[in-house]
Amino acid sequence: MSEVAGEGTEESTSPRELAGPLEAILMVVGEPVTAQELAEVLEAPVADVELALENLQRDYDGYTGDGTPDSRIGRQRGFELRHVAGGWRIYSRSEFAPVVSRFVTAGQSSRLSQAALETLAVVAYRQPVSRAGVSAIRGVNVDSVVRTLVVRGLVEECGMEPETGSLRYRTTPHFLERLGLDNISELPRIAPHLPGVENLTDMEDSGTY
Amino acid sequence: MSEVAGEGTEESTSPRELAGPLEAILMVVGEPVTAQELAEVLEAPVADVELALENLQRDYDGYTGDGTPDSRIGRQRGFELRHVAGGWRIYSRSEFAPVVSRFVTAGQSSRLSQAALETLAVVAYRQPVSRAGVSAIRGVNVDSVVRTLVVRGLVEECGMEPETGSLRYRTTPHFLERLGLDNISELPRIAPHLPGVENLTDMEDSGTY
Amino acid sequence: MESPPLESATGFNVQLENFTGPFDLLLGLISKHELDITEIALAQVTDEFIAYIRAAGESGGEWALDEASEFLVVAATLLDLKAARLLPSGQVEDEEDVALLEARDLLFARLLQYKAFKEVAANLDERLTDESARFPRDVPLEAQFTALLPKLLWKTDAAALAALATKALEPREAVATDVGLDHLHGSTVSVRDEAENLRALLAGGHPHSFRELTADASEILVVVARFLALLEMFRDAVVSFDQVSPLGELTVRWIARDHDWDGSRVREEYDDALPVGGLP
Repeated sequence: MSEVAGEGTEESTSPRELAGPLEAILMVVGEPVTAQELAEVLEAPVADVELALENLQRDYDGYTGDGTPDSRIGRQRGFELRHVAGGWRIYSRSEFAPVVSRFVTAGQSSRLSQAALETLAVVAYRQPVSRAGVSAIRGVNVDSVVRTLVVRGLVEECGMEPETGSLRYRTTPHFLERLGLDNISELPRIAPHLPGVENLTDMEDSGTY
Repeated sequence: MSEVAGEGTEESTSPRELAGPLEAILMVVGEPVTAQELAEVLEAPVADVELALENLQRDYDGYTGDGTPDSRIGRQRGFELRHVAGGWRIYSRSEFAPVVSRFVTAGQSSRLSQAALETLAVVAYRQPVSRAGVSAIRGVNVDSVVRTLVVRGLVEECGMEPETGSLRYRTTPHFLERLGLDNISELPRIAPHLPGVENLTDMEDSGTY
Repeated sequence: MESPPLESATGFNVQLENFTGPFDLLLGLISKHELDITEIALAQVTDEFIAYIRAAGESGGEWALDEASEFLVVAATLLDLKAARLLPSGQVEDEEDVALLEARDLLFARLLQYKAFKEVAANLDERLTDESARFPRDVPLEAQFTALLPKLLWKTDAAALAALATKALEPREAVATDVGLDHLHGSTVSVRDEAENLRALLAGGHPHSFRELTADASEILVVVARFLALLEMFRDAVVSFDQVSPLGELTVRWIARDHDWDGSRVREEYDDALPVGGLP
């Protein structure tokens, strides 16, 4: 937990006092909300807010908040509090997907094509990267696939390549949320069993071929 | 509690078993949902579902589920389960309205962003249109911008696209009011270029701008 | 080059949409034969790769130049390796062999890199599927809170909105397509220059075989550049092609009615020098 100090006037607040207001705010958020934003609204130190959020998370998972690992005396809730894309948001628990999906018909996006998945993977691991950079790895033109990913909010433009002037792309916070990741560094390492791949970058840079 | 009989094959389900799936559904539905609808999806007798809902309501209010009125040993939650308009929906608890208000209004601008205005223009001329449809036209993801327009009452949901199941949007009467128009057909025509006056009526009738 | 035995009849399905690119196809062929990438049985896989491209072409699919070019780069490399019978155990004898070894290593390296990303893509797919079982709370804001938002300053009139819509709905300018050749760099070869060289060789003279036209090429990528240049020239009806048997000798004949044609006509997308033999 980070030790970002709150403003001088803030007093330490107990997680129990923060739980109610935090739950109330979490009911109206439309995207993951950071502990920092919550702390500002609640006028409480960020560290206290983070502790309270973690306690809520444990609470919904069926544990009591006192920190002992075997104290599962509560009931596991039908929802969970998750830390994704740098923020906190409430989700229905995945085991109830069959019943929940009967009520949430909209917004369930269709599966990505193989071409889109591969392009997304290259952007995720090579960002920021130009379309030409992705093409080079996939061996095909990726213009329309990148456009699809942009429209679906998984990838976005982020400036130009200084040498060529071509647009570069990176993944979005929505991409992290859809994957259930807090941070891009949580992506699994790419093919650690293929040492050749790591060396490729050197080969690329040296241009000796 | 109403005594609407479930189907003959349904067996009685304990409120405790129903709590998880009910919470999962209630956390993500945007509109109040009736006990009847919930009972159908959960394949449980309506009476059992109603009992489970009442228990959840008491649970969130800080009472245990055993029915004794003074057994307030739980914590009152920041959210509450309310029975409104014939259905059930989870809301932020009213006593936390001040802090929720602060959160909702924090950083809100009194102007629409350029992206929001462009999206509004596309919805106005292409309604009813899905978010994906607007995204494809604008070349960027518009999910959060559309959310802003909905919150601002300029745009509203209007059913689903039959092919994709995604929600479609249209402009609201409030939007017309803002523009000082009586009717959406009073919007200036934008295409085809320089159409003859006689085409005007056809275009308005067909709803294609 | 000899005609390939029609080994595609062994049941390999020729359907372009099954593959997302040349590496995907190559990986598919390699795994079909349960081969290790690094010990790839070049002869057999090469024949099937070429047969596949041919069949895809014949089945009426129209390939964009930039789409076909990557397949051609891979095919050219495979063919060269096969022609030289430069299998991994081959003896290195002269500079040409060294160049081929480098080309082979480059192809394998790119193939391994692609394979790694393909695996990651499968992992992303799995995660996306798992996560789609969770639904975020995303409900309309209660009226009591929307009423608290700062009043909108509204300065847009109907005409301004129409102008915005016109701009947004205008057909976009076609985005210049990226030809996926940036991965190749090193000494520079320009398709435009090669087109000009070919014009000097061919214009008004005898037909030449493709083999003759590329005899002095120092690297595979020069061959590819000349091939791309020829495709451009063919498109402009400057040259004609004649090939008696599949994969047989390709004869190039100058037929230009446009006497002003020169290398500068080659499309702008080749403006950047075609880089030779590198990786991204």
